[in-house]
Amino acid sequence: MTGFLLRRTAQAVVVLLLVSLIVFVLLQLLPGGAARAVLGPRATPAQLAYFDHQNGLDKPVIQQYLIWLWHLLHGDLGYSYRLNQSVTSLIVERLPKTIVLNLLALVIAVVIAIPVGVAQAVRRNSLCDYAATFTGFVFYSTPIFFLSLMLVLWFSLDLGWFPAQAPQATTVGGILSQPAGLVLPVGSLVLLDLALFSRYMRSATLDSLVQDYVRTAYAKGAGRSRVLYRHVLRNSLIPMVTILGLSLPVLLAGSLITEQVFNYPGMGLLFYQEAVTSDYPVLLGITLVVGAATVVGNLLADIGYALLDPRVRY
Amino acid sequence: MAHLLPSAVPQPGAAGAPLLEVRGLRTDIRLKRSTVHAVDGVDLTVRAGETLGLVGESGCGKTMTALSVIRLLPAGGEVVAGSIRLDGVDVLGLDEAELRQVRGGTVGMIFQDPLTSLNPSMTIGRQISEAVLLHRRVGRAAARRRTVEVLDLVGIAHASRRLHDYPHQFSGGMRQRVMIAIALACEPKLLIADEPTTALDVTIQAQILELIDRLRRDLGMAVVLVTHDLGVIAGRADRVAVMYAGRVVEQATATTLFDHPRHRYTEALFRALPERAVESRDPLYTIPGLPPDLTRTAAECRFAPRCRFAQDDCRSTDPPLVPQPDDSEHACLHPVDAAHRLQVRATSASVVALTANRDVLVTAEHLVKEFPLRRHVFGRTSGTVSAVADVSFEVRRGQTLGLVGESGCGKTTTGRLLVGLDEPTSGAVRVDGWDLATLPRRGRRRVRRDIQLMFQDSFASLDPRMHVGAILREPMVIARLGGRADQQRRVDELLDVVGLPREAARRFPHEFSGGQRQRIGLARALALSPRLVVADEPVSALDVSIQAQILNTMRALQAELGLTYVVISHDLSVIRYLADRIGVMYLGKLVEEGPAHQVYARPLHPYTHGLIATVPMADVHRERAKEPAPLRGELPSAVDPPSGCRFRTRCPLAQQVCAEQEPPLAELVPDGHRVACHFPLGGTGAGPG
Amino acid sequence: MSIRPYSGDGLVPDDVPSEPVLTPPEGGEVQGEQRGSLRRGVEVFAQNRLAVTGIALVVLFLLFCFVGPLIYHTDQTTTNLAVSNEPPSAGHWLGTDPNGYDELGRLMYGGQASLTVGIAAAVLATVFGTLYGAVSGYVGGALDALLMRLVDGVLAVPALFLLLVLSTIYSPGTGVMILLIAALSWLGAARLIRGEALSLRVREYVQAVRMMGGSNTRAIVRHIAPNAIGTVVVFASFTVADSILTLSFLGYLGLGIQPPHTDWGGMLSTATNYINAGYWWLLYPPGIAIILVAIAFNFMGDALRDAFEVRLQRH
Amino acid sequence: TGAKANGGSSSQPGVSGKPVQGGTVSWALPPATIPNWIWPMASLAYFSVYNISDLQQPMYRPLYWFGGHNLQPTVDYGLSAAKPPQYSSNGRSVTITLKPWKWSNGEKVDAADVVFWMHMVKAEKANWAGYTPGAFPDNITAVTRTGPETVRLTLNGRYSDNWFTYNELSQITPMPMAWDVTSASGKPGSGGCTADQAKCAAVYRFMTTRAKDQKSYATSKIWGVVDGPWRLGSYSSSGNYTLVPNKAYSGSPKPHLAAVKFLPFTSDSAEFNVLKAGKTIDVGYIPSQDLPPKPSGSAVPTNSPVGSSYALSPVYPWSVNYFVPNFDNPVLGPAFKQLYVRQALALTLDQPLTVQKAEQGYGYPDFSPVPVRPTNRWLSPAAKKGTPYPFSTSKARSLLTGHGWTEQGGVMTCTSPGTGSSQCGAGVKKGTRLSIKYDYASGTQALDQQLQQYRSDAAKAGIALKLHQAPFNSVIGEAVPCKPSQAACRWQVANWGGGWIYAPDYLPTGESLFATGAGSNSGSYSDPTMDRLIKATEQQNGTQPLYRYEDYAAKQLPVIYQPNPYTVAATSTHVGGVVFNPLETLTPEYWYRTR
Ligand SMILES: Nc1ncnc2c1ncn2[C@@H]1O[C@H](COP(=O)(O)OP(=O)(O)OP(=O)(O)O)[C@@H](O)[C@H]1O
Ligand SMILES: Nc1ncnc2c1ncn2[C@@H]1O[C@H](COP(=O)(O)OP(=O)(O)OP(=O)(O)O)[C@@H](O)[C@H]1O
Ligand SMILES: [Mg+2]
Ligand SMILES: [Mg+2]
Repeated sequence: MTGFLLRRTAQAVVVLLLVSLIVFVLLQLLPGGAARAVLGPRATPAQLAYFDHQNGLDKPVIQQYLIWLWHLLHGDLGYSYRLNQSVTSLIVERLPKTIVLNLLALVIAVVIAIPVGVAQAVRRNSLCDYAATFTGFVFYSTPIFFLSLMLVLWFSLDLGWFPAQAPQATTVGGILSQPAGLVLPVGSLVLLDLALFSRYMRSATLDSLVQDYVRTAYAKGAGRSRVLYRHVLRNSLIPMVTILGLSLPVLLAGSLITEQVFNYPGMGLLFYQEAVTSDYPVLLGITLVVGAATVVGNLLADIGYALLDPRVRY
Repeated sequence: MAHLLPSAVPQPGAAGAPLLEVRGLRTDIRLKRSTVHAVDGVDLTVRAGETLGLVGESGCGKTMTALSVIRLLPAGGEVVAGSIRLDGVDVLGLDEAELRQVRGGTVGMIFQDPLTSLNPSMTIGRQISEAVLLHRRVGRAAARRRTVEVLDLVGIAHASRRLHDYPHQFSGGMRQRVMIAIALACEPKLLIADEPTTALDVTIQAQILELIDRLRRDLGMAVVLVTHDLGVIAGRADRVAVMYAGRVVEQATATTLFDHPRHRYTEALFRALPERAVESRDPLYTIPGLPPDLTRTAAECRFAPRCRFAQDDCRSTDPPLVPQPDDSEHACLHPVDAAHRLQVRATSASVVALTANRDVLVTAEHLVKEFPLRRHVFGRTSGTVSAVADVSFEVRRGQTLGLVGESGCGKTTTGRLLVGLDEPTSGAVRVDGWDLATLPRRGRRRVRRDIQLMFQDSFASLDPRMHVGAILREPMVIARLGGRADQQRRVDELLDVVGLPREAARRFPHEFSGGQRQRIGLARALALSPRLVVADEPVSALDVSIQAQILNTMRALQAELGLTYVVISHDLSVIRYLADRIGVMYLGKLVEEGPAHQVYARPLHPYTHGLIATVPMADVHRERAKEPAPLRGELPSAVDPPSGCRFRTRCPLAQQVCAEQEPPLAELVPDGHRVACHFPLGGTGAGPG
Repeated sequence: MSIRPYSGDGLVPDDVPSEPVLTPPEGGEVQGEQRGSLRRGVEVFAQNRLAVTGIALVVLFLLFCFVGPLIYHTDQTTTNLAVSNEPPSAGHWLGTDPNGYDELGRLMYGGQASLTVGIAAAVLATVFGTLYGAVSGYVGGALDALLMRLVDGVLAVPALFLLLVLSTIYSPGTGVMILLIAALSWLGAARLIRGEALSLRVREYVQAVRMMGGSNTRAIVRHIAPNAIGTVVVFASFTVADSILTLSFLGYLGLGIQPPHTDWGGMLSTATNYINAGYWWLLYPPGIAIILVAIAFNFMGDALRDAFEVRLQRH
Repeated sequence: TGAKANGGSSSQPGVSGKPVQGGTVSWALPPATIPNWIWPMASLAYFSVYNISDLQQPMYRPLYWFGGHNLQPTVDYGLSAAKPPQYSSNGRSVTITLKPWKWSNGEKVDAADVVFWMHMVKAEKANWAGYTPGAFPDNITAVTRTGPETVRLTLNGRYSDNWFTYNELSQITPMPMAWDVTSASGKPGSGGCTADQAKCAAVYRFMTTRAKDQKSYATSKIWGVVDGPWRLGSYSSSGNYTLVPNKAYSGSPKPHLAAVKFLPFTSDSAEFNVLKAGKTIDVGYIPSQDLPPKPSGSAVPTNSPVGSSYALSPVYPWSVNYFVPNFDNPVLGPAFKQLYVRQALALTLDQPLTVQKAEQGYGYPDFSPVPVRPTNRWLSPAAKKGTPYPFSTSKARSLLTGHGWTEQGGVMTCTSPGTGSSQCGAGVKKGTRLSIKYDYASGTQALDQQLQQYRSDAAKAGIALKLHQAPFNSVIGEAVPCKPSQAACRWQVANWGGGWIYAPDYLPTGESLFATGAGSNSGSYSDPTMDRLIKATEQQNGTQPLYRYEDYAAKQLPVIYQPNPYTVAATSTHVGGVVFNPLETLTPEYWYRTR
């Protein structure tokens, strides 16, 4: 296991370096450059040059990259050009918000998707199954911005059931203490995930249901629900682990549209806004975090696999 | 363990009230468009303490019959008629809760594949105690105690320590023991074992069958032993029911059945067994035609279309199972009698003389193959699997070398090395004296053509997206042999040779039966007119009747084309039927090699001896007379094989020297019979002989 | 970054065929009326009601977008603000949009872009990803490790960022959009096909080719590729749906197809500006069109998977 | 003064109920703007209207307050920390006298505070956003403390009073001695910057670290020293912050409210949704796309989309809107240098239609560098009359055809190059096609519509506009002065949709916009007459020089003017005293709640 972890970590570092390099190169391709974007239309060429010099942007790209790496090695993710905060503090501030929203959505989606998927599998090809499949695909096929806006329009502005914006508290506790405000943003994310998760769950359950050990369990005299919960479920959860692992980067990267529509500045929005303003340090920082999350997510999925499936050992 | 035994042990065969009585059972499986009449009027009686063998070829409804008894049919399956009385209770009238008490309570069930039949993500202990908790009002601790007890009972050493292990940590044989433990946990009155050993090696199979037998005796259970293997039944069953197409066609005590089969189908089955034709080396009897389509009902004898003795009445009446005076029953209008014994038609293929002085075609010289144990893409190797360790032999033109051994002993690997699919770690394969490895590319290609492989799993070796014509043409296309028309002609020829209609060329592999696919595989191997065909388990996936077709074809082709074979199989009777010489492999080593009849009749290696003694024969008397499984334990790991003689860990004769020195493969007397043993049997008189 | 994490894979769990698999009867002669694999697949596909609905929808939309303009003539190039945002009327069946274009005509016109981009991007991504994955999986070893690390790396770069940068650099027309979306989607195909190739590579029929002395090219072209086709087609189908959604997402961010051209996403994004103004004719037609087409392709993909699986499960 | 003119009373339309003391008013910040720099001395990166108006100025009074409690973009001496400046008769020096105010720590607001500022910006001019090479503060040769409350600035030449007050003195904010330190525990003035400009670097470094520590904004002793009516009550870097009254404020009026709460928003539609819900926001704005068409005769909708609990008022920005042709573009630069081409571009832009349809009436045409709304004293009589180039595609067309262009394949192509009066003009090569790559900022529906219409209309005159939308920052990113040979000069037209905001150099003069080589002269426009007229606005008193410059720039089209939209603000009917000055300065000390 330790060896496995070490190896994976080494791989992760390689991938992350690759990611940061890709982002670095892409940033160079952006027209205009950071200085203009940060300093605005007022900036004079002299000011632009001064900005570039101050931030080392006048150095060769490779050198800039190495400098960035060097700082990174010292735990310094850099300082936002635009937001007057260190990248670390920005991430520390935005990350919890994003995680609250997405984790909540993820958990709810999973909690709903598992029984739905199992039920669909058990009643395969029934009307319920078709209905659930159909509904799932409808939500899966709806552009999220459309869905979110419709939710706001119907449930907030027309019906007035829920607030139009997510809770504005700055602490996690504060956010959670306003559950009404979370309904719509979390709901829109849940609807989207639900289709995917329940579909996976359905097929995983279908796979498990036809396994021989299910027959064995029945032959022992176990009832239907016992077989489902004790034998089928656990084995069906294994594929879910992969998809949850894959969801980790989303958990950290945030969901731009949801954040924008529901006035909830998290990682997604931060990334988007800084991307359009060429705030390189923030972009690199977030990419790194998300990249790391991608790698860690894969790793966690593997570990989860090992936990759920005793046959898998690393 | 003794305190477990129920106080009153009923005697087997006692003419008490039947424990299980199945009458006129009909089970249908409804599909979208049709209905499979999987069980179509089955009558069975099992008495307490008795073993009923249920035999029949694949798809004849054995499993469905067994599952009907505990009403655990697959989706769409339903018992539509008949009655099942179990211990005086009408099973068909039970509600769901009562049924649950029957399942695992009154009836214990063992399934074929011990790997997939256990929940991979639950510990052994919990899987067994689950059964206990479901049927007994006991606490967890008591359930645990009981779990340990049954594990002990089925012979798992250190049971209490292994409760927390998962199935994958157990070997195949141990897993099957666990399955048995689950079935036995609540002391059922009836144990149904559906192909309990099919997935296992012969040595393990013998151990498991013995265990079931012992438990039956000790616990006074009744056992229904479902199998397609007549040999398995021969030694274990008190009574045997033969099924064909959803019906029981014959039922009798084992002795009666094996000595005097009455139903024409039973007779045909026996005649198709290779072991019955070993001495004569006659072609095997093959049953023409196909088993009937179970979605149709017919008012005729189901076997009639394939029966050589069918008369007009067979085609118009559906014969019922008629009780005979000798306590047997059969459903045949024209049963076997002395006058109309089945005669195997003589074929043109004359028996090839055993000539030892033919020239050598292929030589394997000190073949070694080691596989690195890989952990991960970037992982380092942590040890090697010694799959083949210094194996040497030669194959002479027109002869057949048979390789036998337990699963994982390196048979397949040897075969792959021969045909050049894998590169040997060291050693060489010589064809006509040419070392394949040192030959220049073009020459190698030319020589390679002479050796073809017939894969074990015919389906996996045929591209599902190519039609058979393309599959057969491909070797010629690659070798750039002839034009399209020539190739087409050759394809027709090949199909003729293996006995398939020419129009088969336009069909896809999945549209053929297993036997037919195996023939396609054979045809492809023959496409380039090779001199040597390596056949890896050519018939292991096939039913007896189809197996016979393939074996016959192979033999006939050998005679016709002068082919040389290396036949790989774990089934000694197949090897014995086909081979001129037999090589016995054990854990990567060739431990014995010699003329087939000699090896079989006078094995020199204790392992060979054990293997032969273990292989079940479709012969009640020999099976009954057999000593209990002489080969104990399981094959050790090939990653870390035992020092010296690799067999010593399981050898009854092993001594100090066996651990220290590796015995060379040598002839004791110059008769072409070689053995690698410090204490060979017979020759030295030390063996059990 | 709400671009979906599994871009391309769609809802691709391995499903169990809906009909129990029958073991073919053993022995005897070649069976009479056996159905060919293709026909069987087609049949399974056709039995799936959702799939048929999907195909019907796709055909309908193709007709609507590409044939519709021949019947319903509108000017989609000259803006006329003077007649902007008019509700449906006899002259404009679906009213006019903020630029004074006829909304129904715009829907056809935008649909052309959406469908073209969706389908072309999916095809491109699938073809490239398949080749990449097949080579990686078949060749294996160090090359495989290298190629896959590269895929990992690109996958770990937030998709939004890639889109943002690329669409800023390249003026987004239909062609650029196709390339852009394909540039994101091929990764999924590469991974999927690589897995497939890895498992196909050790299949016995591929080994049989090697044994016969067949070349690698032959193994890939004649055996691996045709056998991976199921995965490929299923992937492509889901990717069409995903691409159309991605395109709409880009439109929403203003990075989509440039005016005066448009796509449904762009139209929808424009319409969301008027969500409070009650201009329903701007909002619902493109919204529903996107959803329907995406659903249609998802249904098709789902059914195709079943169709291919059944056949492959038959061993 | 302005404060009196619009005095906070319930006479304000739409306010209901009786004024009460205390209470909180919440103010919606525009989308994606989060004040994040507290120190009035800021580099360009943190130099935004939001930082200045919404965070710094309520706490740290600038020397002169521009945009008072009224609707005029003019200086309000009543709210300023100093009395009106005294210019010497030769215009070469100016004397500033501070009011007898005190900082909240008891320190006097005096001459030293101004000197401190002057030293700081001189020492750190590279890090100061307001720095223009050759101009402020380079043009101040000496800063002399002539008394405890008076400072004299000696100038390097003669300057116009207006210009110097509006564009230079406007940038000065007195800083307390408590900031002239190099450590948190340092004694006020111990940094030494006030006494010795050479010591300013260290003070700058220290103060920068403090300004970068957003977490301490609300608690820091340093930032707690204020002379304005407000101080920071709480602050979070996400943009939620409150201002609370400075009890020790020396000026007047004194705050009525207990707090002003600022709310950040991710998008204007998010803000609108909240506004519409009606509870959270007291003062917000209605996004243009959510406004119903403007009724004639009123600047705001009569049917409020946010209901009757809000009163609506227009907010005119102190800005002009235009897009920029790149005079140095190697392909089209020579054509853009031809006035008739620019005229054709202006003639084909239908400003009234754009205002009416794209902006739904909430906007007004622009045609000179001086904002037309609110009506102000800088607008020339000629400009008041309207545009010199009213929409006419046919006129544009004949301008082009009259100058040697012929339409080929729908696009005007120069077929008659040369400098003659009926020829294309200097530098325009034969075969040059008026096919223009037109980059504009994405995300604004109205701009999008305007340009769609413009494209269609321009096409009628044979001008092909190839529209390309990109994020705002990409557009401004490329719109930089450049040399024709540079790759950076490939852009042809840039339209970031915002034109120019005259703040905090409040006088609408052109020295940084249209003067040859000026920093913000994005299109590299260059014209000697223009340069001369601009110089005059800097040096000569009175409005006439400005009028002359303005009229010339209106005709010359150094940029192509386009309609300027205005915002509609919504104020709760339970909040009074709110005024939306075009300079967007905040005077919440006038605000009060009613019950
Ligand atoms: N789930 C199912 N759905 C439809 N038909 C089935 C199903 N299971 C079995 N059958 C059919 O029922 C018949 C009897 O099957 P059964 O499994 O009892 O045969 P078997 O004798 O046990 O064969 P084997 O030796 O291969 O296990 C066969 O024709 C088979 O194809
Ligand atoms: N590609 C491989 N990589 C690693 N180990 C292998 C590989 N192929 C075979 N082995 C190992 O080599 C040993 C011999 O395998 P082989 O397949 O030759 O046995 P076998 O006698 O054919 O068994 P079976 O009867 O089960 O087919 C086994 O321990 C097996 O696990
Ligand atoms: Mg069976
Ligand atoms: Mg093998």
